[in-house]
Amino acid sequence: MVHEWALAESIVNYLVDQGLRRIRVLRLRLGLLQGVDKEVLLFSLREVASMQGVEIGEVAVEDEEPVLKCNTCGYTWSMPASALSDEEREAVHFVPEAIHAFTRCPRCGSRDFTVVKGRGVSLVEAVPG
Amino acid sequence: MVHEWALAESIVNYLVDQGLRRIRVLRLRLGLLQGVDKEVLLFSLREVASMQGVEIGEVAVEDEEPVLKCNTCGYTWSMPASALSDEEREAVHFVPEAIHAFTRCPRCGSRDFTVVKGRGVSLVEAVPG
Amino acid sequence: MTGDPRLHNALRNLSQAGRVYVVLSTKGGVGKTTVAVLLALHASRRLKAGLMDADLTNPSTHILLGIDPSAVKYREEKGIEPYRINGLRYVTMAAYTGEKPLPLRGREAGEALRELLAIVKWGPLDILLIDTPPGVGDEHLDLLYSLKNIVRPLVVATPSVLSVRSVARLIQLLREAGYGWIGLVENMGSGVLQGEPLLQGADYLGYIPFTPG
Amino acid sequence: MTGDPRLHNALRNLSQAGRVYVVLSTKGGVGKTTVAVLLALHASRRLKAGLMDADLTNPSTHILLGIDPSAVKYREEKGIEPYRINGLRYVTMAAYTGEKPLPLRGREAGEALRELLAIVKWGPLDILLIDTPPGVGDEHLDLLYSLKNIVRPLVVATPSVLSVRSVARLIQLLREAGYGWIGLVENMGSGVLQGEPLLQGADYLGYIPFTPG
Ligand SMILES: Nc1ncnc2c1ncn2[C@@H]1O[C@H](COP(=O)(O)OP(=O)(O)O)[C@@H](O)[C@H]1O
Ligand SMILES: Nc1ncnc2c1ncn2[C@@H]1O[C@H](COP(=O)(O)OP(=O)(O)O)[C@@H](O)[C@H]1O
Ligand SMILES: [Mg+2]
Ligand SMILES: [Mg+2]
Ligand SMILES: [Mg+2]
Ligand SMILES: [Mg+2]
Ligand code: NI
Ligand code: NI
Ligand SMILES: [Zn+2]
Ligand SMILES: [Zn+2]
Repeated sequence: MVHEWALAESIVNYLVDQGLRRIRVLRLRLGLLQGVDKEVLLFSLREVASMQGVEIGEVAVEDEEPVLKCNTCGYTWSMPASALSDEEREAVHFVPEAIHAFTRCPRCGSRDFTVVKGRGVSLVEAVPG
Repeated sequence: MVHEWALAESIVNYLVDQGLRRIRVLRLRLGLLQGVDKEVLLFSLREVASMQGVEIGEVAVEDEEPVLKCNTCGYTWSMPASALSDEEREAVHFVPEAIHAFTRCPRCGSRDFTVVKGRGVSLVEAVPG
Repeated sequence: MTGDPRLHNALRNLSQAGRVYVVLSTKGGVGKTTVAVLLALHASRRLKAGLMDADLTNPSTHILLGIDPSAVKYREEKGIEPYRINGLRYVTMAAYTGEKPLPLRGREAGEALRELLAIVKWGPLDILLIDTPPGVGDEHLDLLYSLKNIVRPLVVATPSVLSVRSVARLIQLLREAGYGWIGLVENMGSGVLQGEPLLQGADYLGYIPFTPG
Repeated sequence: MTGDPRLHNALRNLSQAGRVYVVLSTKGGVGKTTVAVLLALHASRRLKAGLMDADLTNPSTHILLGIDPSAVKYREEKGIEPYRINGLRYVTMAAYTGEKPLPLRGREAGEALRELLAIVKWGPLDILLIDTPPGVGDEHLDLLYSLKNIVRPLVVATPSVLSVRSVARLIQLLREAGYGWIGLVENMGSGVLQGEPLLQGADYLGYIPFTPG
């Protein structure tokens, strides 16, 4: 099973540790920089939840386009996946911060930038019940 | 003149570099952790602005109580100035991050906490005109 | 444990890794990487051992292991499986960034380490060595405070006054954080640190002499 | 320059400090602090010289200077005036935190350095040495990118393979950032790095031999 399984595990284990075993609505944000496979993530989430005895009702996923901001000149830009080679995209898929080895600010060339939006999987809200 | 002068200089020099020489309203936030003297800061702001040929109309200052959040256990607490010795308070006055050498999370003792609000002087908005 | 799901998975993944040692020193160049690699190679002869290079912006374990980072590949199996060098299970950021510079602000280094800790399936191990950058930054605060119940600090010091003074502060920090056991390895020395009063808060484990080349 | 007013003041303050050298190495323990202190003391005999310890979480320049950090006081004069040791103007975070451990996440170390850079009035100097922690973190990114027009990188390396490989990455980063001059000091060596192919991107300045004690 692909690595998205571990991303799903992180969410379920967090819910378990918070004592949240019955969730009515789970809201996730999917930053597209990481290029996570949404179907596989949702499938894994169901599997892991059932294995851990956690009941999840609706799962709402909001996609978020990546936005990068240069800390040197303030320029912001969105990071088209096409801008990366296959190998680079795979590295970013596993560890999004690898982007700092592959990309520079298009305006001033600085490597000092921040992924302000759209990094990867994040848990927005877990509505119990 | 006390060091608040340099805090005022930072704001005026920032405005100069942005080409903002006539400001109708300057909105500042004054995080109380740093214990900045508001009167001296505003006095210095006027002086430095006039020396640099920057006209500032109204200056609106919003005080902000410090809130600290433990990255280990999630506990949040407000930092009463009384909790520090005179020497510690002076250190925090010049470099607020010195707080990490003097304080720990009251609940779990961790030194891994963040000043989420009320650190020190910050420029919120400069309305030109 | 704070609200980051990845730390909750890191807890599970690391609990499969046997004794987890975080190799530390506030000082650079005292031999953290050398000690981490030596211990991991030594352990891997008799035990199921792992080595993780958590010095993400300046990884150098691959240099001491003599391997080309582009050869390091991870199989995907509900996460990623460490790369095998003979018996040693090995993970390094250099597998993804090679010899390219990777300047990261502290927050980003912490994010990257949490991501790796959440997805690497160490599988049943007896011992895991985690090499870290010098200093006490985001990576160390996550490991030492958020994963406190799972890691054991292994402090490396050299007999120099700079190293002793700065490691003394680190030991004080670890004791205050509640660590009952703080391993101390004297590197490039001949045993003088055993009696060093400034380092009494740690458990002296022995010394590695200066061995050029 | 981004939206942080303190960096705009840092620009003015540092422009009063003559030639500003940032002493760097991705590796720890190569001799950054030793080189920074030696150069500052040497310069202070003939020139108006300053030394800033930007290794805020693990300051050690005061140890090499042989002074007790609690003796370091700054006069307030439209900011703070550096402490004087004979002719040398000196600023260290240790004046505020003494020998206490100061664990900071990268963002906070960057905040603290920006605060100091904004308020320290170096006054007319001929030369300023800034000692930095190992690696490339928030502090370095601010100095090397946001204050690019005002600082000169001084890279320290030792002849060891670990140091050479990691400093080569740093030099690549600096060249790519547009630095025409990158000073290289070989420490604990005997001149072998002058011809080192991996370090050709830098301007070799000389070597300091290994001098124990
Ligand atoms: N016991 C030793 N004898 C001789 N040289 C050593 C020894 N331990 C480390 N070194 C050398 O010292 C330098 C720093 O070691 P390293 O493991 O990279 O330290 P750190 O990881 O703490 O920065 C390297 O060049 C390494 O080869
Ligand atoms: N030229 C030298 N000869 C002998 N020892 C040295 C020399 N330069 C540095 N050292 C020692 O090496 C250690 C690391 O030096 P330091 O300046 O602290 O490096 P860094 O600041 O890069 O971590 C210190 O114990 C220092 O005394
Ligand atoms: Mg190392
Ligand atoms: Mg750091
Ligand atoms: Mg140093
Ligand atoms: Mg770092
Ligand atoms: Ni995947
Ligand atoms: Ni003041
Ligand atoms: Zn830019
Ligand atoms: Zn806490």
